[in-house]
Amino acid sequence: MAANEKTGMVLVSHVPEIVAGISKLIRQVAPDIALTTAGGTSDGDIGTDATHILKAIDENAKDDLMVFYDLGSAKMNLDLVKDMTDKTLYRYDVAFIEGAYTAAALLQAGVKREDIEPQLQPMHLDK
Amino acid sequence: MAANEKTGMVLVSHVPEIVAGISKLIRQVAPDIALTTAGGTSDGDIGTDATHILKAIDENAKDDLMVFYDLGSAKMNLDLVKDMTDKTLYRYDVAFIEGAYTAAALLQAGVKREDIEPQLQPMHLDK
Amino acid sequence: MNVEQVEKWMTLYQAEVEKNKDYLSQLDTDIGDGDHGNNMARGMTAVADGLEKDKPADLAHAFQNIAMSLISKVGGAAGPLYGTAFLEMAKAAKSGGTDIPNLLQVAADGVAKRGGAKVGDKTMVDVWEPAAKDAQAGQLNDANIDKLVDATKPLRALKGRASYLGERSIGHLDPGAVSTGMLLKTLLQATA
Amino acid sequence: MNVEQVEKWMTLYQAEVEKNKDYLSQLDTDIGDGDHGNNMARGMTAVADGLEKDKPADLAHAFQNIAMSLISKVGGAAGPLYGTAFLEMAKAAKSGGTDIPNLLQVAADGVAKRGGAKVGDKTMVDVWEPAAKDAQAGQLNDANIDKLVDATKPLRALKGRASYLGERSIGHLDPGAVSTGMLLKTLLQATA
Ligand SMILES: Nc1ncnc2c1ncn2[C@@H]1O[C@H](COP(=O)(O)OP(=O)(O)O)[C@@H](O)[C@H]1O
Ligand SMILES: Nc1ncnc2c1ncn2[C@@H]1O[C@H](COP(=O)(O)OP(=O)(O)O)[C@@H](O)[C@H]1O
Ligand SMILES: [Mg+2]
Ligand SMILES: [Mg+2]
Ligand SMILES: [Mg+2]
Ligand SMILES: [Mg+2]
Repeated sequence: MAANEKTGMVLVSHVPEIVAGISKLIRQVAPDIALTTAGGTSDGDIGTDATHILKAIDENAKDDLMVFYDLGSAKMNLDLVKDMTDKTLYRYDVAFIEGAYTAAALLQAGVKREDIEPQLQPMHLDK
Repeated sequence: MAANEKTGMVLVSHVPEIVAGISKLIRQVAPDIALTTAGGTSDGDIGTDATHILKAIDENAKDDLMVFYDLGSAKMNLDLVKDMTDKTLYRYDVAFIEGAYTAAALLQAGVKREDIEPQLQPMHLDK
Repeated sequence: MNVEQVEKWMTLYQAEVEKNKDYLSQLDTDIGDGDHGNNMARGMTAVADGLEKDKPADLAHAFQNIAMSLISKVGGAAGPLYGTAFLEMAKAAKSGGTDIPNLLQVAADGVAKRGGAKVGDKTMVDVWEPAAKDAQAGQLNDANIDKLVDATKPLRALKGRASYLGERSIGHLDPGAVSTGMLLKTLLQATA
Repeated sequence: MNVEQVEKWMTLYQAEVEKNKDYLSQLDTDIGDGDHGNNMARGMTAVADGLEKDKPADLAHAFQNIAMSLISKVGGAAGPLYGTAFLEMAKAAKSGGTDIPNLLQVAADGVAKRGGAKVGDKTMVDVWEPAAKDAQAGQLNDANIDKLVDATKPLRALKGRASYLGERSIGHLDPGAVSTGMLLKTLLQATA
């Protein structure tokens, strides 16, 4: 099973440890996917900012990105960032860890983004 | 607003960084609640085990505990641990970070467990 | 509005935020994560630095400059919200719409769109939207601004961190509404 | 079954797991997190140490001792699952039900209950439950065990990590089914 070659993943959290930890969880089942993270602010504080998110987007090897996040301010920053990048961002308002884990396992199995999305549907949350 | 005096919270994850990070997120809004965690196995590897979970339960100052976890094996260990402790465990099959954050904010505001549960309902996931 | 007025506005607002930093963070402690004062102070320091470093040639550039500082330095929901407000004002200024009522209206609409909040959700939108209307009616003054800010107190939050508290959010001022009130009052002073 | 047989069983199983550690982890890499062989090897080392340290006086104590080692050392889903199997066998042994078909049935039921899985969900339950039935019918042998293990290959996983892969889990053996097959085969050897 070769990993999805088109689509990567970006994780955005208020806390650096959270994305570092989720990356470890994900790497166990998805060693080959393009995964980058923005945890905390650019200055390393708890919070999120567009600059830090943009960096994670730029660093990702793929142009087509599934994005998962923890709380609402990350969502607003993501929407803001959409206008600042040429990459295509797909933002999922779903359970953060569970959604990212599921998508990562499927990306690793070579599944297409469009075919992953139905599996994320039941994890929807108003964020 | 005084924090809930009866009920504490336990977080269980496969990865130490995940619970460390969620604790930081939670402590911002809930500095006074009884919060303990089991991240990874007793030996510090990625995974979960009943012994480590039992330790987090014992260390918690409260006897009435709301428990949140990441993946299914943690759930099985939690069920196993139920028979090994005198404390009362309430396990929530909900979005891990979002559910724990919500419950923590409400515990800090002094809300009772029974009144928190309806707010966790929409975050249910089959885990 | 002109560049000088904007610079004066930002200087006054920075001083106001600095003075009320702990108050804003305390309001946010009650129904949020307690960082709103620090977020705004950090953001306004960046705004001052940004305007210093890169003297804006015109109004659009001034707003753009401010927006980028807020977006990259506030570090909380207020960052993309205020950042969007200034981005929208930059766009309006570029197309010549530099009168205050028009600027406030595009800013208010930008904030509402960014956060998905409506008036009554107990957010800064509760101040932005009606204040823009007040400005159009020539009624934007300190008393009316205070009224809008105070009106967030009895509301139940439906957006942002305070919404997690459900009915426990009732009886507290919204921190972002308070900082928006300060922003509007210093705008009045700077353009008086 | 008696204590000596259990000790022999565990010695044989530990050797089998050790020999197949990489194979089990490879199976788990295909549809899981790749640790099943390591988990089982770590668990069985603990089981050997536990039986060494605290010589069990009777069958119930032997099972209890094994269960606690697995529960505290496997570090994956297999820990609570195999742990529960041995806890249930300990309970049965305590009340005198020491014949193998009965022990396997209580173990199988414990595993199914712990994981909430049914036969056909592509988990170790697919081996445990029918193997217990085979034992009752005097039909538990290597060939039948292999058949049960192999039957997990065409299935789509509905429980455990493999279930996240949906139809991509089809065409792979379930790692826990394979390690359960080994457990049952070494049981046959130890009690032959
Ligand atoms: N979705 C939203 N729409 C409009 N305003 C919002 C929204 N979410 C938060 N806010 C505003 O942001 C303020 C909090 O800002 P701040 O403390 O900087 O953010 P954070 O909650 O990320 O710490 C709130 O008081 C509210 O006015
Ligand atoms: N809910 C469940 N019910 C029954 N068996 C399960 C369940 N979840 C997982 N398993 C079994 O556990 C095996 C995986 O064990 P292991 O790799 O140790 O756990 P983990 O998935 O936590 O890494 C699977 O192959 C399957 O047989
Ligand atoms: Mg805040
Ligand atoms: Mg914050
Ligand atoms: Mg595994
Ligand atoms: Mg594992």
